Amino acid sequence: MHTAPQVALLFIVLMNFAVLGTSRLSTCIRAVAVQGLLLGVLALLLAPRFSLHTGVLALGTIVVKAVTLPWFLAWAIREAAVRREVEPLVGFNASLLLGVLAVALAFAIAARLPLPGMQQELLVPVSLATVITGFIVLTARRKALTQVVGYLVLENGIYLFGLTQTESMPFLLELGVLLDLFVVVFIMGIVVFHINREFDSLDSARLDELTD
Amino acid sequence: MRLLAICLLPALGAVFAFALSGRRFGAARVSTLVGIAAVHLVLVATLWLHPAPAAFGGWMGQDALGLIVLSLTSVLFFATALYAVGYLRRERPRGGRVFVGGLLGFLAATSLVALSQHLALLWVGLEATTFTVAPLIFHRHDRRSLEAVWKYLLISSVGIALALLGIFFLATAQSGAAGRPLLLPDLLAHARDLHPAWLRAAFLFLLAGFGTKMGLAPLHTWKPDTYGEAPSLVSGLMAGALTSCAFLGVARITQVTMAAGMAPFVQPVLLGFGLLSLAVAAIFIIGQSDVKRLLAYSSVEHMGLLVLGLGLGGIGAYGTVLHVLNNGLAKAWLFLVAGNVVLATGSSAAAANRGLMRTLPVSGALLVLGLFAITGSPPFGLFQSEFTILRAAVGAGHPWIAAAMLVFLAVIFVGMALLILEMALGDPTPRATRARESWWLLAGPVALATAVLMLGVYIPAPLQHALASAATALGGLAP
Amino acid sequence: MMLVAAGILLMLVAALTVAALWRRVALSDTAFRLFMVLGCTLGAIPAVRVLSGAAVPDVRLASLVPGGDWVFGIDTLSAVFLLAIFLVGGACALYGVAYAEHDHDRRRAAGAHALLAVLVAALALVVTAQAVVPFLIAWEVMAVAGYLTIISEPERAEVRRGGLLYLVATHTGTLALFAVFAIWGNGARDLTFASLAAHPPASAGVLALVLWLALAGFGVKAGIVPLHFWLPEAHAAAPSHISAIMSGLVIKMGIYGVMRIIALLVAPPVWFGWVLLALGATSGFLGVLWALAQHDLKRLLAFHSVENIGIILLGLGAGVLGVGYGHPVMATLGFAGAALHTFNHALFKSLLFLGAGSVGHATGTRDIERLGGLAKRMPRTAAVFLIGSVAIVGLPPLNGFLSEWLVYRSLFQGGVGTGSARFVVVAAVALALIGGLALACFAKVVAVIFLGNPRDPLAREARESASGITRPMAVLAGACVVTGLAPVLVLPPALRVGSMLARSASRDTMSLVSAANGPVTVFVLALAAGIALAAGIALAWAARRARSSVQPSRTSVETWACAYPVPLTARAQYTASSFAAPVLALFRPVTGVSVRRTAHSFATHAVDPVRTGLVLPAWRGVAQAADRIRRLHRGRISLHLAYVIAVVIVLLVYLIAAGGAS
Amino acid sequence: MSRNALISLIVLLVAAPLLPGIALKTKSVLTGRRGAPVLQVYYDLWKLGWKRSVYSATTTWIFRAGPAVMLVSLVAAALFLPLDGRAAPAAFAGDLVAFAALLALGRFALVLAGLDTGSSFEGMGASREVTFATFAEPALFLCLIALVLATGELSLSGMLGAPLAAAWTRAPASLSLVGISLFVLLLVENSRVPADDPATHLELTMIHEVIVLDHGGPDLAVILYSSALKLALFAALVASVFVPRARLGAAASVVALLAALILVSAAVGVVESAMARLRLTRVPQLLAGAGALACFGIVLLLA
Repeated sequence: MHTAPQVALLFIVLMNFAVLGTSRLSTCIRAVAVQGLLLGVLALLLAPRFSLHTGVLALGTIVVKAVTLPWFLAWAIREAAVRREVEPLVGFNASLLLGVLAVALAFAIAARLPLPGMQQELLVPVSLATVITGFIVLTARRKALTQVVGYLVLENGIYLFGLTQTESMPFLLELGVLLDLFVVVFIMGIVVFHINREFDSLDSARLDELTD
Repeated sequence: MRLLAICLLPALGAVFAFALSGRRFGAARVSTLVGIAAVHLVLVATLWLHPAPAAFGGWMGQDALGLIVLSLTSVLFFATALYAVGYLRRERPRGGRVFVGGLLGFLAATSLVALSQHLALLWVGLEATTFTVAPLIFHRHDRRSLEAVWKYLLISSVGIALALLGIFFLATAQSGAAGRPLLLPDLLAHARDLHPAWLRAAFLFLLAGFGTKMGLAPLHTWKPDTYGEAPSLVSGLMAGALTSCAFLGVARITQVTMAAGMAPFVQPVLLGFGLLSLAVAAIFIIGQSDVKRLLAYSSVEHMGLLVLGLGLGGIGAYGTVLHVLNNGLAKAWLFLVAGNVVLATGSSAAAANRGLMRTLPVSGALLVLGLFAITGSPPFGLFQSEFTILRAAVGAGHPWIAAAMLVFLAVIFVGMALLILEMALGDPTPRATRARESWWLLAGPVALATAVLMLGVYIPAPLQHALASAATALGGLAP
Repeated sequence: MMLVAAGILLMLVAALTVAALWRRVALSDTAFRLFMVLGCTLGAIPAVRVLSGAAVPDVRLASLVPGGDWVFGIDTLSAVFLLAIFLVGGACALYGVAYAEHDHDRRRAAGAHALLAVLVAALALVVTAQAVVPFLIAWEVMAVAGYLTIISEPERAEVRRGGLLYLVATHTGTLALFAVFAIWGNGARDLTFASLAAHPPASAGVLALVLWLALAGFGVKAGIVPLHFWLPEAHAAAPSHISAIMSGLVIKMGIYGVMRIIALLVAPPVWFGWVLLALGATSGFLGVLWALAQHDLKRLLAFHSVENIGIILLGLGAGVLGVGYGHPVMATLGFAGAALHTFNHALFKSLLFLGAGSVGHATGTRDIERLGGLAKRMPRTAAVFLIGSVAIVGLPPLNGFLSEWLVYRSLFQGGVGTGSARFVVVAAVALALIGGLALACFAKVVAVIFLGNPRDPLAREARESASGITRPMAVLAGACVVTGLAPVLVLPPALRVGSMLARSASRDTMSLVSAANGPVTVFVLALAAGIALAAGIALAWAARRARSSVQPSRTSVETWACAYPVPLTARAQYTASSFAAPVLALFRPVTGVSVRRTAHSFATHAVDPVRTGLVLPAWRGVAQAADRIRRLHRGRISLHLAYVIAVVIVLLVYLIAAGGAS
Repeated sequence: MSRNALISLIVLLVAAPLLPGIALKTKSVLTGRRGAPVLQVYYDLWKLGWKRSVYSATTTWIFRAGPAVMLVSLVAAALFLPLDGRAAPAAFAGDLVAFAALLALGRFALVLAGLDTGSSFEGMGASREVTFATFAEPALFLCLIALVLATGELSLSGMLGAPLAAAWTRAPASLSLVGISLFVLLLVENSRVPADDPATHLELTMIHEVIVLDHGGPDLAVILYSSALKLALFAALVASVFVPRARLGAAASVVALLAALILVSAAVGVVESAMARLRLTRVPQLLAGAGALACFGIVLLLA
C-alpha cells in the first residue's frame, strides 16, 4: 500500500520539473495547484489512522493550496494581462538541469540524515528537492508572479516535510501555518497588483532603484 | 492570564482601530494606540514585580530572556506611540487606519514571540510580524517604498520558510526523546537525548531563517532598503523590537544546542556570521550618504555583535543580552531623531540636511549624542556591552577576533562620524529656518537617550538579576 | 578626595548656571567665574596636600555596572596633574569668559563656557579614577567635551575638518585602550587599578602587546609622532583658550596614561625604555622642525606641544631604563623630570596659547607673516609671551630650564653608571639639538610678531587686549617665574612622584631631594652674583658718565640703512620664511616644506608630512576599496535571494563536514 | 669658593679683552704686517664708553636689554668654570647643562636685540647665528658627554679639575679628540675665520658683527666686552682640557691659566692667517665634523 504515497511523491517531483520547464505562467499555476492537491492526499495516506484531525487538515490543505491560492494567482494574471515569462535570468533548459541537480543534492543530503522510525524513505529527499526547486524558481525568474509561484513551491516542499510530524504538531499550529501562508501570499498578490499598476510590467528586474 | 492579555489586547486594539475607517475617527485611533501602549507597558511592568505562571498549557511562559525582549519592545512601542501622535498630526496619512492597525498588530505579534515557550508558536508570531509590518513599510505608496516592501516580503518569507523547515527538523530530532514536542522547558530538560544530526540541521536552518529576520549579513540585503523607505518610527520599531525578537529565536535554539553540549559545532557558525556582519557593515557605512540607510547598516553591525557575543560564550553571553537592550533603545532613539530631520526637511539624504544644530537644535544635539552612543563611546550603555563582549573575546582565547572587532568598530565610527557630523554641523542650507520642534516628537528620543545613558552608568538590581540568569541560560556566565 | 569631588560638582553647577541663565549675560558670567574659581581652588587643596606628602583617603563606589567597584583616589602621580588641571583650567575659563564678553551670539558663548567647565571636570575625573570603567568613561567624556569645544564655530569648513580629525584620532585611540584593559584585566579579580597592579600580564608576549597598544592608545592623545597628525589641525580650529586647555592639559592625559601604566607595572621591561627614548627623540626633533616651518601661530605652538611631549618621553625613557638597569637615582630623576616638565609645559604652553589668542583677538589673523611691531602696541601681551617663550626654550631663569635640567641630569646619571645604561647618555645630544631648534623657532616667533615694524595694516592698528584677558596670562606667567626662580617649591614634589614611579625607597628620595635642591639654589645664587657684578660695573660707569658732559641718548633716529635715502619699509625685514629657511634647508627631506620663489618674493608653505603623506592616503585607499566592493552589490532582488541560497548551501556543506566529524 | 678661584676669576675678567688683541696681533705678524696694538680692544672699550648711545625708533626695551642679558649670562657661566684647575666658584652635579643653557640665553638675547631694529642686515645675521647654533649645541654636548664618560664626574669642576689628569692616562686619544673639537667649536662660536671673518666690512657676509650693527656707544662696549669674555671662556675650556692644572700651586695655576689663554688665542691667530673663510653652507658641515670627532671619542670610551 505504501506504493501510493511513492506515486504521489513522484508526481510532486514531476510537477517541480513542470514549473521549472514551462514558459507559460498558467501552466506554472496549474502545476502548483496539483502539488497542493497531492499534498492533501498524502496527508491522508501518511496518517497512521484516519481521525477528524487529519481529515480537516487535509481538507484545509486542499482548499488553501489547491483551490484559493491558484485561483487568486489566475485572477492576478488576468488583471496584469501577462501571459509568458519573457526571458528569464536563467534559461528554461538550464533551470531543468538545475532541477535535476537539486534532486541529486537532496538525495545526497537525505542519505546523511537518517529519519528515525520513518517508514517512507522517499519523503525527505523529495521535500528537500522541492525546497531547492522553489529557490531556483525564485532566483531564476524575473516576473514577480513567477517569484510568488516559486515561493509557493518552496512552501509546499516544507509543508511536505511537515507531514512526517503530524502527531507532534498540534492541530491549532497546522492551521496557524496555513493561515500565515495564506495571508503572506495574499499580501504578495496585492503588492504584485501595485507593481503592475506602477511599472505597467511585472518585471522585477526594473525594481533596482534603491542602491548605496 | 496576564500573558494572554498582553498578546490579545493589542490584537483587539488593531482590529478596533482597523474598523474605525474615515478621517473623523483619527483622534480616536491615535488615542487607542497610545492607550493600549500604556496599558501594555503597565502589564509588562507588573511581570517584573511578581512573575506570572505559565499559561495556555505551557505554550506561553515568562523567562528572563523573553521578559527582557518583551519589556524592550513595550518601552520602544510606548515611545513610538508618543512619537506617532506628533507624526500623524503632521503627516495626515491617507491610510491612518492601516497605519495604527498595523502598529498594534505588530505589538501583538512581537509580544507573542517574546512570551511563547513553544517554538512553532514563536515561528507563527514572527511570521505575523512580517505581514503586519509590510503595509507600514508601503506607507508612502511611492515607487521606492513599493520596491522596498517587495524585497522585504520576498526575502523575509523565504527566511521564515527556512525557519519552518528548521522547526520540523527540530520536531524530528525530538521524536525519539521524551517530553511534549517543541516546548522549550522539555527540550532543555531532555537536550542530551535529542537526535544529534537532526538537531544540528535544525540549528543551522533556524539560524538561517531567524538570521534573515535579524538582518545578519549576507542575509541583510533587505534592511537598508526597508529602513530607508519606511517611515522612521516604523524603521525604529523594526530595528529595535523586530530584530530583538528575531534574535530571541536564535537565542532559543542556541539554548537548546548549548544544553545538548554542541558548543564546538555552534560557536564557529555564530562567530562567522558575527564577523561577516561587522565587515559588511563597515564596508557599506563608508561613503554612505543617506542617514536612514546608514542606521540600517549600523543595525547590521550590532546584530553581528549580538551573534559574536553569543558565539564567544563566557561573559560574552551577558554582554550580548545587555547589548540587545542597549541596541534596541539606541536604534529607536536615532531613528526617531532621523524622523524629525526627515519631517523638517523632507529628505533623509545628508546633503539636504546640513546645519541641523542651527535649524533643529534639540534634534541636532540628540543626533550628535546618538552618534557617540551608537558607536559605543563610554558614557552610554553600548560601551558596557561592547566592552564586555571584547573582554569575552580576549577571555575565550580569540585575540584575532577582538582585534578584527576593534578595527571594524573604528572604521564604522569614521564612516558614521563623517556623515552625521557633516549633517549636524555644516552651514545650514539658506532656506532652512529654525523650525519649532513639537514636544511630542522629542519626548520619545529624549526618554530613550536618558535610558541608554543610565544603562551606561547604573544597571538596576532586578535588571541585573534578569541579565545574569539570561546569560547562564545561554550557556555563559555573568561578569 | 571629597574636596576634589566638591570641586568637580561646583564646576558642573557652573556649567548648568551658565547654560540656564545665558540670557542674562552679566549674572551668568560672574556666577560662572565665581563657581569656577571656587571649584578650582577647592580641588587644588587636596592635590597640594598630597604633593607635600600627606595621604588622601580613596572614595569607593559599589559596582553598578560590570567591571568591579568604581574607585577614585589621589596618589602623587595624579596630584601633579590635578594641580596643573585646576591651575590652567581655572585661568583658561576666566580668559574664555573675558574673550567672549562681546560675542554677539550669547547662546553659543554660554554653550562654550558650559562645555569648558565639563571638560575641566572630566579632566579632573580622568586623573583621579583608580578603576578601568570610570577611567574610560571620564576619558571619553573628556574627548567628546574636547571635540564640542573645538567646533565652537562650526560654520567654517576648516574647523569642522580639524574637529573631525581630532575626534576620529581620539576614538581610535580609545578603542586601543579598550583592548589594553580587556587583555590586562583578563585574569584579574576585577577591573580596579589595584587588582590590575596585583595581576600584571603573565607572558612577555602579552606584556609587549599591552605596552604597544597602550603606547598607541595614549600616544594618539599625547601626540607622539606619527600619531600626532590631528594635533595641529585641532589647535588651529579651536578658539585659543580651548587650544590652551588642549595643549596644556588634554594631551597630557596621554602622558598620564603612560605614567599610570608604568606605575601599575611592577618592572617595566627594558626594551620599553629604549622605545620611549627613541619615540621621545623623534617626536621632539620632528615636532620642533615642523614647528619651525609653520607660519600659522596656533599650528606652530601645536607642533611645539609635540616637541615637548618628546622631551617628556625622554625623561620617561630614562626613568624606565633606570628601573630596568637597576639605577634608582637615574630612574627617580628621569620620572621627576618628566612629571615636572609636564607641569611646566601645562603652564607655559597654555600661557603661549592665551597670548596667541590675545594677538589673534587684537589683529584678527593667525598668520605671523602679516604681524610685527606688536610689542609697542601690546606691551603686556608681548612681555607675557616673551616669558612663555623663554620658558619653553628652556633658558635658565625660568621653569622650562629646571625640568629640562632634571631630564639632562638623569641622562647623564646613566652615563656615569656602569653596564649598558651608559649608552643612554647619547640621548642628551638629541635633547640638545631639540633645544637649539626650539631657540631658533621662538626667536623667529617673538621677533616676527612683536619686534621690528608692523608688516600689515592689521598689525598697525592692533590695540592691547582688555585686562580680563591679560590678567589670567599674568597669573600663568607669574607661576612660570616663581617655579623657575624658587625650585625648592617644585623639586621635592617632583622627586616624590619620581620615587613613586621608580619604586625607590623614600630614604633615597630624601637624599636626592637635598642633593638636587642644594645645587639648584647654588645655580640661582651664581646667577644673582653675575647680575650683581654686571650691575656694579654698570652703575660705577654710569656715575662717572653722569659727571661728564655726555648728552642723553637720542631715540628719534631711523634704523641705519647704509645711508639709503628712503627710510626702511617693513618689507626690508626678515620674514618668518626667510628666517627659518637656512635651518630647514639642512633637514629638507623631513620638513614637508614647499618653497615658492618668484622674482620679488620668497615664501615657504609647510604641510604636515605624516597627515598628507600617510593618514589621508590610507583613508582614501580604504574608502576606494569599500567602493569597489559596494559596486558588486547592485539592488536587484534575484541577487539578494542568491545570497540567501548561498548561505543555505554553505551551511549544508558545514553540516555534512561537522556532521561526519562528531 | 676658595680665594684662589676668586683670583683666577678676576684675572679672567680683566684679561678677556686681551685675547682678541693677541689673536689679531699674531695674524698680522704672520702675514707680514705690524697690525694693531695688543691693547686695541681696551682702547675701543674706553672710547665707546664715552660715546652717546643712539636708539632707532622701531626698537623696544629688548634692544637695550640684549647686551646686558648677554653680559650677565656670560659672567654667570664663567662662575662654573674651574679656572684654578681645582674647583669652580659655583659647582653642582649637572652644572654643565647650566653652562650650556647660559650660553644659549646670551645668544637668544643677542638675536632678539638684533631683530628688534627691523633691518634686513640684523635679520640675516640672526638667521645665520641661529642656524649655526642648532649644530653648535649638540657638538658642545658631545664634548661634554665625552668628558663625563672619561672622568665619571658630573660637574664641570670635576670634569676639568683633578680627575681629568687621571683620565688623560686612561684615554689620551679620546680626550685629545675632544680638545680639538672644542677648539673648532671655539672658532665657530666666536666667529673666528673658518666660520666668519671678524675683520670684514661687507655686511652681507658678516654673522656676529652684523647682529650688533645698530648698537652704539656703551651698548656696543658691553657687547665687545661680552664677546671677548666668551672667547676667554672657550679658551679656558680648551686650555683646561689640554693642560690640567690641578697639581700646580696657587700662584702657579694663575700664571698657567694666563699662559694657556695667550697660547690658545695665538693658535686662533695662526689659524686665521692660514685659512680663508668657508662658504656659509660649509660651516654646519664643519660643526658636524667637530661633532663627529667628539663622537669618535665617545665610542672609544664606551667600547
